[in-house]
Amino acid sequence: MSEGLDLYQESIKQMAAAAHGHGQLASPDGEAKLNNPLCGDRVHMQVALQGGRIAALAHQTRGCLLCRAAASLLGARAAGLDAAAIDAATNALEALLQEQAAAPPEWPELAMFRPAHAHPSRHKCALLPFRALQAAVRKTVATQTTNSPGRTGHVRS
Amino acid sequence: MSEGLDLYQESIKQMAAAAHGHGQLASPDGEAKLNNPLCGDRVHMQVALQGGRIAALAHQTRGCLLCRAAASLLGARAAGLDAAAIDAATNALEALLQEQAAAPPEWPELAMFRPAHAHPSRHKCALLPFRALQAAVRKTVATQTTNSPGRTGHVRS
Amino acid sequence: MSETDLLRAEFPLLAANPGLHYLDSAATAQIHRCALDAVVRHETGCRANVLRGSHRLAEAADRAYDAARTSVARFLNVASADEVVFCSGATAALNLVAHAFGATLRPGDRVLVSQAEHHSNFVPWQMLRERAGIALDLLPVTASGELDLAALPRLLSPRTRLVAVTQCSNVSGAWTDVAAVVEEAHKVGARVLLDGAQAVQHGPQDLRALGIDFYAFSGHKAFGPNGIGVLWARGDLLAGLPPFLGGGGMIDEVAIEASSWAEPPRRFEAGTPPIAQAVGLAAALEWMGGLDWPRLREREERLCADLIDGLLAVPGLRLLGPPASARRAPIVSFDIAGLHPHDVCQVLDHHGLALRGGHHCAQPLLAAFGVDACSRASLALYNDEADVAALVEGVAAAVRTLA
Amino acid sequence: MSETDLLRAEFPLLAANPGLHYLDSAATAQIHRCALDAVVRHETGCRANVLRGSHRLAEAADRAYDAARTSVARFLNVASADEVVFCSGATAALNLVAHAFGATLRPGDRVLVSQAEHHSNFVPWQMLRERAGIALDLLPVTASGELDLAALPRLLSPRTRLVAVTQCSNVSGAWTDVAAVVEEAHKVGARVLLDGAQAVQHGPQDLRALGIDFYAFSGHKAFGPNGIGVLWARGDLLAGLPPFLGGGGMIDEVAIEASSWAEPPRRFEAGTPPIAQAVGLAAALEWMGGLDWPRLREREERLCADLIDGLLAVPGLRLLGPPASARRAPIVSFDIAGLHPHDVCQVLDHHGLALRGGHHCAQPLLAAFGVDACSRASLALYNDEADVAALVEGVAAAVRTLA
Ligand SMILES: Cc1ncc(COP(=O)(O)O)c(C=O)c1O
Ligand SMILES: Cc1ncc(COP(=O)(O)O)c(C=O)c1O
Repeated sequence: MSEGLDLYQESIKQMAAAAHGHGQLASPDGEAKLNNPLCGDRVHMQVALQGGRIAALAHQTRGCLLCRAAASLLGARAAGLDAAAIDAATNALEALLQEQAAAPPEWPELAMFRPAHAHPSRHKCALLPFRALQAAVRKTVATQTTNSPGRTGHVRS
Repeated sequence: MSEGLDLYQESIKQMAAAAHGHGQLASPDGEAKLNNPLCGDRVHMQVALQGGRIAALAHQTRGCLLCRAAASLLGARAAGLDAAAIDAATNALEALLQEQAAAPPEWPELAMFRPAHAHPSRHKCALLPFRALQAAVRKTVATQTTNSPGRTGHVRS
Repeated sequence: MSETDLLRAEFPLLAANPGLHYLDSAATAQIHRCALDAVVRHETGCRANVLRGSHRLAEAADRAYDAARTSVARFLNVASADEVVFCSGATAALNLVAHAFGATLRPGDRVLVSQAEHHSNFVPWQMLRERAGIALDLLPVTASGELDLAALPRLLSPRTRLVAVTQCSNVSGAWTDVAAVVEEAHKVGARVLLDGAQAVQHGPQDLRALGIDFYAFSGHKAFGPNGIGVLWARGDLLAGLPPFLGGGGMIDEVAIEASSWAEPPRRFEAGTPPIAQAVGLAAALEWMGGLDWPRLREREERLCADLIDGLLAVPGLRLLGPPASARRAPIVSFDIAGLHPHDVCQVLDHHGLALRGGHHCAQPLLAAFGVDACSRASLALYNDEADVAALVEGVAAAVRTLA
Repeated sequence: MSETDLLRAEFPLLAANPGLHYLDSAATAQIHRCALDAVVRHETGCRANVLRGSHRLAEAADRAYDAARTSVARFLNVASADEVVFCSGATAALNLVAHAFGATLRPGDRVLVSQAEHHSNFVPWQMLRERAGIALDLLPVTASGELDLAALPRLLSPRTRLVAVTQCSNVSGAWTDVAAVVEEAHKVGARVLLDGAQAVQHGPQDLRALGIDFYAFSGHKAFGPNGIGVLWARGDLLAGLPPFLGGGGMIDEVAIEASSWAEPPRRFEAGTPPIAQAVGLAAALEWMGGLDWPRLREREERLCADLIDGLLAVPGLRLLGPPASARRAPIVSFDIAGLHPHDVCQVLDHHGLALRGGHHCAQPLLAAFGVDACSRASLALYNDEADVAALVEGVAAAVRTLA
């Protein structure tokens, strides 16, 4: 067990070990690579969107347990969500880390990151996959909007 | 009087005011310009040498009383001296300023600079004309030695 | 105790030297107790390197360093703490701009500086001229040492990329009409760098209101520690600049073939930054932020006017700077016919008056005044009527001693 | 009390935190009491700007600053205090060389660095390559992270102007065989720059014996203040280099058309230097100079060997550096299969062990080891057997917690 260090609850370790969504998409609509230059953590996030919603997601993540747990959580839960929902989840995680806010009802799993509140240097670890997904989705939406014949649909390239 | 500030004895003030040697030589054998970049003091020293000894000297000095008194003292006393004697006088002044050494018998006037011992930031002021003279003499001797047909005499250029 | 006595008591060096008339704050202001305490507290309580170590001390050091950035941003009233770059001093900050912004200039581009600049805002631009083939233009000063703003329009051109001027001269005490400079400079698309080294000890700044692009100052002139300074630049501008120094902390990723850079402000902070000094500076700025500045400024101005009046009664004394009636900082430089400033300041020191004589790292301005050196008295919030009276009396004594 | 307990009592932060196992001295060593006291004494007793003001405080500050240079020269055993340039840190010192010495290089000239360098001795040379068109050669490392000196001769050429290597790696703890580097480099006429950042906390240096040309280190890794560093260079070399930063104090004369430069060391110290920090550093170095280093070093080496032995018993743990039997500094980096160093160091922190996990600003070296990040324990003179035992136990606990 964690010997009193509740940062490393079983839920975090299991989520990281599960590595949901780990891998690569055959034909992603968009992607983003983010790293934390201060520690070397890296996330490569790929998405396929359908009508503005995440149809598929894959990530390659090198980082600590918090970073990998966060990526895995997204791999498990992000499908079907649109940019606004991802932004909301990211904001919720940030609030939870910074101000010990409660996890929102749509994302009860975020609660596993609450003990990281006490360790500001680790906030970025948990946030990195969320920010990478935000960036990937935002870029994809932007490209699809510019490239699409109309504003109502999009053509896979 | 000096109101307790023995740095500014009458002897210093009079020596500075006398400005012995102030001016320019018509045809100097050599010269040196030195300045103290930290305070802007400047000495332009010119010499004519005869058989390795100072035949004539002139200086243009912009600086404080200590600097001007030192230049004036050289103007009054340096004629007839050779490089070794100027070096000795400079060393004596340095020892007097730094270690409160006594003025040497050949240069009793140096004693007027002894109160500056307590003010290290002013040592360079008094030394500047001496160093300028050293440089001017050394350069002249070097040029005359290289330029002269033999080592025993020299040709005025 | 008077208000000033109470203030002096907060400055350890002044408290320990009741007989001292410290009139050299333009060179270095005395450190406020809170700044020194903050340094000691940091070094004994949470000393660690920053850069996101995860042990407790490292987290505490990170937090303290980030908080210091926030304090600076508040003192300067700027949009974001991420626009605040810590450097070792104003000189380092100015050189950073000359290199990072300078790297974006092309031969034929122009930089305009004034003749009133401190060497630290003059020499870096001369060096950039040699390095990059830019042209350097010179804004002249008036007879009293103020920037000659009437000359500004004809000195600006569409090739002018930067106007780098002092906010307040360290010799004449003249304040620059920043709004006028910004308006003209921005008309031709030039950026404005303001050297705030002499301004910060006279109160918090409102850089957003000034509308400038770059700002530099040093901690030791703002009642803070030595060895720390600040460059502020507008966020969008900073984001587009290449780094200056290379090393730990400023990178995104280092590979053998090439490296990439971190986001500002870290991009411009190579190596272990002056952490304890940043924390100390923040304490000084927070303390300043709580003072009644309209009142303090009014007193500084009154003392300055009294000092100028008293000095002008000395025969042969010439004021190098605007008259007492002008909008000016309490920096009073003067020349006494026939007396060298080193001698004058030496005699003043003998009377317990700490002034500086020399070129004050402003040789171009002194050349404009036609002197090689001058004596300078500079007042800060801890000076009072007794200092002014002692100086006026001291100058008279110096004249007697040296004549 | 043991000898180490007595030593720890001289470090305010350690004295105040008896339960702390501080094993992050390679990032920042704790400050010795005498250094902090010297800073406070200077700031409260003789705070003034240097540059030869003539009032008493200014003279005292000048004297203290000059004396600090002398202390550094003594600690490094170099010919003259005038060869000592104060900077804000090792990174600033290394960048100074990359700019001032770099300005004397021509396209096609070559600089050799090693793959073991800290980013601060790597990125400045990459930046010089971009700026000046020089070629950058890379000395590889062996499997244990030591410089592969066998490769040195073929990597040197008559165009090699500088060999810039670390004296001791901040990751592997490997000491460089400096004599071998100097011999080969000087054969082709190249200068040798030694990055001493990690060496100085392990005792005074004898640069004359090493025969190198440039040396850089930081105060905060030598039990001194933060915000101060030193560049040493041979006097004749320094005299021939152009300045790097421009500003007050580094000039001979500033004129509108062109300026000229002061003699070293001031030529390289633009602006108000970190005076109080230099004084504090001098106090730390003087204190170090009085210690029994053979004994201390012997103890550091024994603790290091014990630590390596203890760690190697942990299943899956890999040492990133030379074995305990090698001549190495007490810097012990390790990787544990399947565990990320951030997590390991987080758990260790929970057990009162301050270690750092990450790339340690040495990504090229970590790439050679085939890892992105690692955990690092670094020992200094105040560490003892209890620290080593706690760490070995802590790592075992971390494995249990994280598995
Ligand atoms: C107007 C001005 N600019 C720049 C500087 C340079 O500041 P520092 O020497 O602290 O880098 C000074 C002070 O010396 C100054 O008065
Ligand atoms: C080997 C080495 N070189 C250079 C540096 C840079 O030192 P600083 O960050 O104090 O400038 C460090 C420490 O961070 C180091 O370990």
